[in-house]
Amino acid sequence: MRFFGENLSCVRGERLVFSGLEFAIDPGTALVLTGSNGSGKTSLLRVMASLTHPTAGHLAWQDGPVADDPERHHNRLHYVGHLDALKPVLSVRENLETWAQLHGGTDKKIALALKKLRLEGFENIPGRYLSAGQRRRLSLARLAASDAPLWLLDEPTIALDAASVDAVRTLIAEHRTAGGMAVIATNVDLGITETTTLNLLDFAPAEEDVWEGVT
Amino acid sequence: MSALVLILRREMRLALRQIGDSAIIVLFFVLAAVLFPFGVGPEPNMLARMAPGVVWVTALLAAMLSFERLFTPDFEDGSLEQLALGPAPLEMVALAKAAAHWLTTGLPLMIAAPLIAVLYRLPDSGYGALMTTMALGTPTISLIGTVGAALTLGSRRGGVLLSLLVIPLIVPVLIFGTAAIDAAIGGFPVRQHLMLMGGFLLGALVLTPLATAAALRQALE
Amino acid sequence: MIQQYANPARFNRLAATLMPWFAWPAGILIVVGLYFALFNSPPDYQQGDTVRIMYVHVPAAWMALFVYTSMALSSAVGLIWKHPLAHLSAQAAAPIGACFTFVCLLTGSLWGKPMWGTWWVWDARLTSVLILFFLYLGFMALQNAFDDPARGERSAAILAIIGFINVPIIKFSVDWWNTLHQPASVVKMSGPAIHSSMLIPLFMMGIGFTLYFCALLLLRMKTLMLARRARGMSMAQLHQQTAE
Amino acid sequence: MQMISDFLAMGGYGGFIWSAYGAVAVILIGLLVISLRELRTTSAEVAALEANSPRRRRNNADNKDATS
Repeated sequence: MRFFGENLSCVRGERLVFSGLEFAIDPGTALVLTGSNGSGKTSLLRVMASLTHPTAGHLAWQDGPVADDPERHHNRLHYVGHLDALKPVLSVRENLETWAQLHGGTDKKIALALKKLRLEGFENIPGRYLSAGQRRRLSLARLAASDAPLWLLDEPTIALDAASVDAVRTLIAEHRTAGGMAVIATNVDLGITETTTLNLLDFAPAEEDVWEGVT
Repeated sequence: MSALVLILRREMRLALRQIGDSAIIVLFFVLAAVLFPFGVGPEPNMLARMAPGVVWVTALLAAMLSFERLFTPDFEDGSLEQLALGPAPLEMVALAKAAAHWLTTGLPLMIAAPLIAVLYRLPDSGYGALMTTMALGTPTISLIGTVGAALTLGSRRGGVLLSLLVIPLIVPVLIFGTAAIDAAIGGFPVRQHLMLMGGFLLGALVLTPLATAAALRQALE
Repeated sequence: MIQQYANPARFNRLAATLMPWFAWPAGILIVVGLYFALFNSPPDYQQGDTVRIMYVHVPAAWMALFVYTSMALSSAVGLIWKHPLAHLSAQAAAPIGACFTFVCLLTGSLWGKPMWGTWWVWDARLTSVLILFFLYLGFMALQNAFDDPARGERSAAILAIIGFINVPIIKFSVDWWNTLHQPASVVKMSGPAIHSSMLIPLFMMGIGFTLYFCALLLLRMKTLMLARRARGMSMAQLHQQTAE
Repeated sequence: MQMISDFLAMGGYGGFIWSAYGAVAVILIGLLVISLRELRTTSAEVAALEANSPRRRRNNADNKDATS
């Protein structure tokens, strides 16, 4: 099912970061967001996840606007942001379970997800002992531990070694083969093929001061 | 509904792994209550007169200390984003958080309350009212506290500000909580006070999840 | 959207036009009202001359509630329609409302001492007004507690709406509970219970205070809009520098 | 003279009444003065920023080019 946004604009900290932005993603495709720091990649991902509301424009699936049924939208997506959402006092497995079970992930899928992200054997280690790369991988394991058609990934390969980057690439490829879609904000080439690229700088608004006339 | 159970289980699991956090709150409650006799003198009649008020005020202050950690860790490590993106509406998350807070803080305070009442020589006729008002009042406090915690999430000096916001809203619970115990000791009917406290609890149960969810949404924005 | 963007400048012009229409009548009404209140109104048969405190106490109480209501309303508008001026209006109103509430508490205390023999009693009316005062303070503190001003605005707006529960409680507290505080004698279904020689100066002060509030609100909103503009300009200059 | 002192005494309650009115005057006028001062400083700040703004700077540079 197609997921798209029309005429989106977003204000962060009293500044208009992008405006008039359009995008559309079809099953099996991937959209890569590029643009310099502060161009609004993270903002757009958060808008897509409906964590942030766009100042203008709207988001919709083929069967209806996101705003009509936010819970349905949440059930259709996985969001992996800058923050890992890991608890130091919970073990690797418990950390993953927390989020996977909320989205209907089974024990089998959770075990498989840990294997895919090369976390096998770490299941009972508390979160506080993990390295930055391991934390990142555990966070990405959420993607495989339960099903959702839309993946929203913010710099997914930060702190990952080459082998883990390969694992992520494979994960995304499998997801796309199965008809899933992915939106990836990144400034490094992940080597993912057949993607559409959306450069946020193309939607940078003209400087406009709302309060200009106030003297 | 199962989402509510899952979130509640997560909260309880986290709270039990960090049980020391709850223990410290109860310890503060006891210590603060023990301070009063040093200040006002150990005269038994006066202490008995003060007992309902001291128990309630110190319980409120102790609860106040616990609210700051209610959402802050989840906000800082990104768990709150994931909870917001979960299948359950944020209102339900707010309710689960309040329930977990009550189980890990309100309930221990309630259990410790009669111990303090004993130290203050609360007349025997007051214990029933003390426990009933605590049972009705502490969940209300947990619910109102979640609103304050959500509103001040990510602010500078969150804890002090939180108290400034929450204390005025909790005043009615304090007023009727102590009034009911006083009435019970004096042999007056307590029913009306308890009905009002039950009303506060029901009102808070309906309204605070909405307010907390609204505050959390804009905190994530 | 376009309307939203055009608004601040247009509002600014409107405010400049309206300002004298609020400020001058406010001054005149308050001065004339004071004359009546202090020189030309009868002492109460029970309370003697202390009843003169009523002419500032009661209008201040009205304003405390009125300003809070306006604050909660603009907060709701700001949250629902994201209108840029709504939050500014709430932000500008808060200190004025806090001052009126403080005036109400202070004059009430100065009236209570000779009449009831005490500066303060813990009854429902006084306590709920005190809570209103704390709500104003909490609103202002919350507004300024965040590094991102937009966040403070929205958080404080939610608090303002929650705190609105207190307004009907204050209004009806004298009817619901038997307290030392006398029941409302002006706003009643059966018509006012006080004589017109007292009612006229009371209303003059009330309208004068309302106009004073309106004028001051416009003035403070203008200050806030300018501050917003200043922030925007320094941010733009920062961007300019990083671009160069 | 008697009338004035009677008036000031307010039937024995002068202290309460005059301090109430005094407090009202101090608070309401004080708030007005503070608000006016804030408006002045903010206006000055905006004016300073405006004088400094890129657009203005560019104009100045153009003028300089023209004169030199």
